[in-house]
Amino acid sequence: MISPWTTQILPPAVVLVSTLAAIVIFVAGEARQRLRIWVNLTAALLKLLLVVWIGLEVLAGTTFMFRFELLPGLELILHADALSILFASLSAVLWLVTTVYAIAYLEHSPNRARFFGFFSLCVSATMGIAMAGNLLTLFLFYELLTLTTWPLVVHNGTPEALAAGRSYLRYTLTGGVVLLTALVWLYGLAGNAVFTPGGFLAPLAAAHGDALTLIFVMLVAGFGVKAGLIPLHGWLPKAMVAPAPVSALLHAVAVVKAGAFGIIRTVEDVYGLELVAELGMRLPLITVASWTIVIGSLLALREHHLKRRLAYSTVSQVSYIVLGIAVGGLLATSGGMVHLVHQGLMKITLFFCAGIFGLLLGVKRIDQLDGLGRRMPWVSGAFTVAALGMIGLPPLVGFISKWYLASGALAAGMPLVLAVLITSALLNAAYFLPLVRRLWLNPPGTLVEAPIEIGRLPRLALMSSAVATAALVVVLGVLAAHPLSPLNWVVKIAQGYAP
Amino acid sequence: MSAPLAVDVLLGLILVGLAAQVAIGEHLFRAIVFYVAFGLSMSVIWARLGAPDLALADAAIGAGLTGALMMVAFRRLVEIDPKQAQAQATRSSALAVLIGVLAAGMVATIGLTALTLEQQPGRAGLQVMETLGDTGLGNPITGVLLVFRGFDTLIEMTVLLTAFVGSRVMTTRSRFYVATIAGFQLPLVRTLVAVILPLAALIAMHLLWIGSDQPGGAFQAGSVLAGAGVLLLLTGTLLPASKSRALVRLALVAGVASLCVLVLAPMLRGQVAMAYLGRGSLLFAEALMMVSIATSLTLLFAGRPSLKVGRP
Amino acid sequence: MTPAAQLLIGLVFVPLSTALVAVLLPPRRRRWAVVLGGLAWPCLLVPLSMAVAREQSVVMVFGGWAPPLGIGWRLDALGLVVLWVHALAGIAALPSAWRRFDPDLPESGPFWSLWMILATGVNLALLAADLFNLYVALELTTLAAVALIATDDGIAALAAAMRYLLLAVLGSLMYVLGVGLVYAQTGSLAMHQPGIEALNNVALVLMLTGLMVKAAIFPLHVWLPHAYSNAPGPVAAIMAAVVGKAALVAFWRIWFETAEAPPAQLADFLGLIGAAALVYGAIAAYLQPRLKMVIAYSSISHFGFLLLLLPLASQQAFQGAGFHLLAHGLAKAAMFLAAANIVVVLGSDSIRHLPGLDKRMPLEAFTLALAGVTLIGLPPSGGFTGKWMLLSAAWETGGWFWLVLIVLSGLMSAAYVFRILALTCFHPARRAVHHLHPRPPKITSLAALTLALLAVVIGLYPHPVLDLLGAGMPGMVR
Amino acid sequence: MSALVINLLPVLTPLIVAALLAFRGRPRAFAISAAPWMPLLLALPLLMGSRAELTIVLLDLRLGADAVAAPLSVLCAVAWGLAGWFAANRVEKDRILFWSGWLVSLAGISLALLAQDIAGFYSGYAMLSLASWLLIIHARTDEAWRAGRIYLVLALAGEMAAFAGLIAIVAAVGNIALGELATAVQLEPAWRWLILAGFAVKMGVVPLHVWLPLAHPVAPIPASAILSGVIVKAGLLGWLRLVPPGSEGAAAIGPILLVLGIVTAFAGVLIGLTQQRVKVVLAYSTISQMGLVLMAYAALLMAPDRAAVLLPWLGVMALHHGLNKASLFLACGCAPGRSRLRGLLVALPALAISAAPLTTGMLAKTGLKTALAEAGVAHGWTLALSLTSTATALLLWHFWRLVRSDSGYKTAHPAWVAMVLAGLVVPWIWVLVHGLDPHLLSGLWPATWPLALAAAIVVASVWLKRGLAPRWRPGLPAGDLVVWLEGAARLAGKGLTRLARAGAAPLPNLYPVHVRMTRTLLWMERKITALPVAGFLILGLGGLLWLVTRVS
Amino acid sequence: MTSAVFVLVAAAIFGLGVHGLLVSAHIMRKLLALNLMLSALFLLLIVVPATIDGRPDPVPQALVLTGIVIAVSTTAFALALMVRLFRKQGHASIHPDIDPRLLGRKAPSKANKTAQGDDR
Repeated sequence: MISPWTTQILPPAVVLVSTLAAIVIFVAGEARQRLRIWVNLTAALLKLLLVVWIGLEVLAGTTFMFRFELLPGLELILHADALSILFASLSAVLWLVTTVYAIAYLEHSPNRARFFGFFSLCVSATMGIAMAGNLLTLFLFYELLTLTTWPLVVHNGTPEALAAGRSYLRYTLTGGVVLLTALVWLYGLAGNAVFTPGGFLAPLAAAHGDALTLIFVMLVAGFGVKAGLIPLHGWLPKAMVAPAPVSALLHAVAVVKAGAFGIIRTVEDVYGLELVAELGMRLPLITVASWTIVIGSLLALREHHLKRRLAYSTVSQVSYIVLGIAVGGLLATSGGMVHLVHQGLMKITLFFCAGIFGLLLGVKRIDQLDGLGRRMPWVSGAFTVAALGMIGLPPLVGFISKWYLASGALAAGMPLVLAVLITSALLNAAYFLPLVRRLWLNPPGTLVEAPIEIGRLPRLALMSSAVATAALVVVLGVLAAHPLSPLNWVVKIAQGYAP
Repeated sequence: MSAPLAVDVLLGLILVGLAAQVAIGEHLFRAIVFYVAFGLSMSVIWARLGAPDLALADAAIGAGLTGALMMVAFRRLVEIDPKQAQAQATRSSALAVLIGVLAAGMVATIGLTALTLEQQPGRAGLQVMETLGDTGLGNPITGVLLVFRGFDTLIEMTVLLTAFVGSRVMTTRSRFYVATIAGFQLPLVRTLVAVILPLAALIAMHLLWIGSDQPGGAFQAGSVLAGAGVLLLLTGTLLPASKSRALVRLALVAGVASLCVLVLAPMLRGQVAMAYLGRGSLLFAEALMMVSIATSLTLLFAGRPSLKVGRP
Repeated sequence: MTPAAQLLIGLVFVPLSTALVAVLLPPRRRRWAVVLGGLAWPCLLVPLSMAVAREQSVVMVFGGWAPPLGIGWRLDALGLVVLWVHALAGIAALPSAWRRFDPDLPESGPFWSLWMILATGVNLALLAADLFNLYVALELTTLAAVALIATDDGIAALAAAMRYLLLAVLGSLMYVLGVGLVYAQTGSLAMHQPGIEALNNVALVLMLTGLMVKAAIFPLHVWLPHAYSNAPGPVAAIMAAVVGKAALVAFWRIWFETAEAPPAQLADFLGLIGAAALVYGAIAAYLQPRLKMVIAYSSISHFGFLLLLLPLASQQAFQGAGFHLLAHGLAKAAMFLAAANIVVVLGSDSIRHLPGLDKRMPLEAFTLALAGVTLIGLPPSGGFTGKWMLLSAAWETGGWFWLVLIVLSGLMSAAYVFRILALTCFHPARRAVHHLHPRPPKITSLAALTLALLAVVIGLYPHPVLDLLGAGMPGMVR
Repeated sequence: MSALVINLLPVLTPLIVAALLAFRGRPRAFAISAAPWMPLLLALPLLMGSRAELTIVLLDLRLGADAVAAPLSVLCAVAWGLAGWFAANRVEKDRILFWSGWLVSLAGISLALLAQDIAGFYSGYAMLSLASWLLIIHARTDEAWRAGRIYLVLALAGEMAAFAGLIAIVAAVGNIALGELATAVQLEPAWRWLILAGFAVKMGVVPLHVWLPLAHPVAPIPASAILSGVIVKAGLLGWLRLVPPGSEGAAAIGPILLVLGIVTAFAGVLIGLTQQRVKVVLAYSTISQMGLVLMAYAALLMAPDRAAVLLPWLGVMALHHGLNKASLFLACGCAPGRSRLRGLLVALPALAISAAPLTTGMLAKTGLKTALAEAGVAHGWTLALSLTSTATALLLWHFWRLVRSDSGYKTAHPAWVAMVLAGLVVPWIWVLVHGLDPHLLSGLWPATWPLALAAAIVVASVWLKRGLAPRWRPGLPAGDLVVWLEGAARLAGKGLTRLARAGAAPLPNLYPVHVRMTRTLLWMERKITALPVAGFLILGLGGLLWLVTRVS
Repeated sequence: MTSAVFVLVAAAIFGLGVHGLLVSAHIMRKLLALNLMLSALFLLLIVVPATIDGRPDPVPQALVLTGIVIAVSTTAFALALMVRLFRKQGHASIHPDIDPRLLGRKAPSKANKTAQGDDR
């Protein structure tokens, strides 16, 4: 068994690990590359171990709770329930992989200390979001995330990067402001309340129905900015100018998922789906999500820049999560939540590959992909797997989430949602299959730039991280029914919400 | 209308006229001269109102010293750039006039409404009159300045010191300009000075001594001495020196220091800060204050950190 | 006379006597004396804080002459907070000042004594419980401040100093007029006058206007930007930290203590002025071509923000505003100190020269970033705590307009803060090399950084301060 | 355990071999040499007949061979195997592409055949559809790309339709074993129609047949052989699995399918007659044959209680058509016109397909007729059936004439011969094994006269010196409907892109800062910094505040 | 009655002061105007409160005395400042519209500072 003191100290520890790493990296400075690498890797591993430990404990039924009074009647709470473990483990794993990838990716590029410092900070902010025990804490780390990801977005310092950073800030900070307003209002109404499955606002519904509705809208809008709900998605495609590891992390775990996670918390732990439905907010939420899914895919269809197309696909894919939550019920909820993990894996693979193409072959546009399958079969293979997964092809992970979402939608008696899912699947096919075809079946085109030669080790690291995540995409799909699979974990969570 | 009122109105008109000359008179130099005149008539009005202390102060400081400072400043401007001698007033504009009138109206309404306010029975003034007896002082103003609200006076002295130190920031860099005026070198003038100086010293001592009972006090005395100092500078008997002397610095801080002592000494004796220690202490403090007022004003006039004796 | 009260005396007399000593000493020795004095008086704050925490305020009366006859002092939580800002900013400014004003420079002779005089004036202004005493204190502060600004001998600085002086005199003139009316009405100069109900509005308005000039509240802010941005670095830091704030605190005191029941519509109107200041300052800051100008205008914006306390007028709001005062003071001082170093190295603070700074002066860049976070009020930082308290106050009083405004303020600050950061760290021209002057000693940068860190860290554990401020102000305990 | 291995082998081995293709050198060589024989693995579960459950795989996967899948498994094992043999020698171009497509689709169909739960079946089916796309576009000519595109669109759409249907089932009862399906769930007819339509795409039921005539000509010969022989049957499998006979309400849709079937049967032939390319003609013949299978399935739906008898007959039809059609396709690669023997080898399966007496075709027809009889359908249908064989005969005559002049490979391939023989034998074996009554004698005459009729028509046409089709040719393009479909699709695409452009408009800039604004503000700042203005402001503000105190 | 007269006088002087302050560009003139306004203020401070047995209230008198000294100190300082400014910029008025861009540069090095010390 585990001592109460430990249960208090572990959640903050998980958050702080990468913060410490960041500090060390900042202090060590640009020159100390070896040190930086070691710090990065050890911190990532350590975090992973901690998360796994907590996860097992939570499985065993231990409750982790760390309270710290920030202001009178205003607590910073870090706790660990199944949902937070889900998100935390996802980001821990992907952080490890991405770190390996990034170390190799950024070899010989300037300002690495800055990059990795903020990188680690960004991860600890994500961890904070995962572990947040109440809305305030969530908001707190949410804003921190904005702050720490901005330097990563503008890292290249090109005018486009700066412009992207500006629009990123505009969107996210405005979102943050909306959140803050809603938060103050909510605290005024409900006081300092901890996340509780099924929500804690039901008693207030009678008295402050309209207020709660408005707050809900504001909260969803606030989180929706990062989750890229259309029409709040504008920053996402622009943010593509960031280095590939950043885009990968942004899209797979950190920013976008933070938004989605925030919406999950709002719907499930603050309001509770019943209340949301009672307030008449369920249908609008579903509508927005569906709309985002479809429009996002259409926008992706029309992009010819590889990473931007991926970005739009993120816009559409992340809304699966929101959709699942909004539809509710055991199946849909677990479908949505499991997509949190699955989309992460697939999307990070895609961005890894895109990054490798861009870095080694200078491939940025889709029409430059021709015949790369011969040039680098492993990366292209990984890309293909992830792309097929995105389409929802069995037995890959995408299929699993889609399966649950769809059946959930029908179980909830919403055939239209099913229609949306199917449409998006077709659209996904429409914008991913051509890429696959170009990779493998088209005759190799001439490269725009001479391929860059990097060391054997870095190349290996790049490839292996891409392949590893792709492998996860397959394995987690094939072994979806395994008791330790994300799916089962999520189903356990969903039972807590939608018995 | 009754005679005294007529006098008041007349005085008022004169004052306003002078003020007008100062504010919108053509020539800058003339404006300064008129300002001196304004100060003097101001002190007349103080006297008319029954505030002799203010009358003295305004005559010595407001009119005399301010005027002198302005003149020397003007002179420096002219020395830098002769065109300044004909510095004209910028033309007035209708808007400015309007604003001025509005401001005047505002102040008038404020003042007149204030006159109608009913007075509080327990006001500070009355209490001063009552408690003045305990201090054994005759002059309520000195009482307020040095006993009841002595701390204000301390800060006020500090302000004076600050003005000097602050102006040093500027003057350390600027070249040394002789403040003497050729005309004042005539032997007649020098004998005159030889007469005036001891007289001024005597007046100062007298003002200082009686200050605690009758109109007068450190400020008036100090400004009289300062006036004498200015005269000496003008005649070249004293010359500004750029080498700062410890003695001068001591004289500068003496006033503030003495008041500090006045504040802190009682605490050593376990009393409240600034508890009243008797006339002797006041006299001592006032003497030092006079010294530093005189020194700093003179030095401000000289625009130098120190003074030295000029050739006879 | 309680020992705490004797410490109050120390708060004013330690810096004052230091100044006198500084005048007496030959120029070479002065800065030593000032270092001693500048480190000495903050020590008094520790016992005083305990005292204030024990009984809401420490009071003393000079010579046992109780008001209205004599002068009284009163140290309350608000004053204490600003005093802390003053102390910390002063200490942090020491290294930078030590470097900037070494005895070979002509202006450094007066500087050291002027600095201590400024400290005296500020402390006194924070202690004074007497309207006229406050006036004298503010005059002292202004005069010293103007002289300090003039220590930078550039045309801009001199002109700014001159403008500041004239406007300040005009302001204090109106203030004194108000004070005279107060005396005429109540026959007392005490700031808190029990038994006297509603103050004559004319007097109130006059005093407030006068103080608004000194607190640089839009549209009476015009002296501030040039004054701060052209003053020598350490001077700007100290002034930005406390000079404006002292006037603002006086403003609040007169509003809440002297005028017991100020007209409500006036409160709203002043709130609107604050709003205007907030917006105008932020936009102006965003448009400025010089770093120090940006920081100065951000001060104007934040003063407007603090003015929102008037319409909100609740104990919670007071806590928020007080806390924001603290955080903002620290952040501003930090930014100006950092900017000072930047000017030393680049020879300019024009933002055109900022790109690439993060490489050459990482500490300064980091300081700017941290302080910026507080200015924006991003959690967790002092700025956020203050903002939160004000927000919840606005919510409780149902002041939706104010609530939205407060929230937006963060956004607007973000605009200029991130503009600077983007230029500093990420601009394409980063690798451009312009000739550099030798770097000032690291301790100056570290001092600035410490302040910025402090501004953020207090957000993590604000309880002591908030408890101090819990008492609120007489005007609010309704 | 062993059951597990047995059932997994047919699915995993092809995939592993396909993975080996990725490594250059020896592994690849090994993979290519091993690939053709993979289908034989399907025999294992068929013979062992064991079932296995993998609770951790997919959404707990259940595997096993059953009566429904048996005939198709046999067909797959034989036809696919022989075609693989053929391909091993005949496919030189892009072998990695070809074999990976080949193996993955094999794995897919194996999984589809063996899976006993919905998710598993769907996974296999999806793998199959996508992988067979690789076989179609193998040539990578523009024509191939077009065919591939159309196939892909239809296949995906079909899959999604099917997915929607089976998700409806899952939503109701979860991922249950397929066996229990018939009884487990009451389904809205809409969902059932979605399922049927979805799989109908594979079957090539009119009007979803359009991909077949485009795909077959471009695919390599062995590929089209299995496409037309085996893969189309996967659709049938889907029907049998997800809309099993006896599921309530299914009987009602029987007649509709019946009509659809007969229409398909004739439409296939008629359009086929207008075609001039061998493999296109064969494709249309497949379509029409699938029409017959569809009718059989319809009958099965209408007489669920007789499933025990009718399923094997359905198996006979599948085997017969699959093998014979495969051999006809292989024939296209063996220059059948070059010798009598070869001519015979072509004629045999052709006759079989047109249901000549004593051929497996006759068996199939018998089976179908029994089925219809069991379903209690009016007698007129049998006549229609006979006419279909006439039509088919004519179509194949058309094919015969075309294929004679076809010059492909000069040498015949043993796999072809084997396939022909298999076509002749295997169905009979099947009948004997299942102890079905072939109605030999009673079936003779009905089998003969349609052919005689066809012969007469042919003779007449020859006598009149006219080709069967050539003169009156409406000149339908291969893949008739698809042309208009493509047009529509193009329009839709335009619309979508326009919509996308509309949706892409970003949010308006939140903090517009223009040069003019800068200038204005700096100007204003300068103005109020001017001391007079400032002084005025101070006084004015004071007055304003005072006024404010007055109002109330 | 008397006090009323002097209130009016003070008002007039104040108005004149304001006018002078607004219109005149020359700093010294502004200073003069300010001093006028101060005198008007002092007059008000003495006149407005009620007299005590015929003589003005001593407290305001003391305040005014303090005020006078502060005024003269401020003026003296302002004059010094003005002279310096005049020497640097060649005219005795405050330019509000100096483009901040031009003020960006400083002369940080010590040598530069002392050299800049005297007028150029």
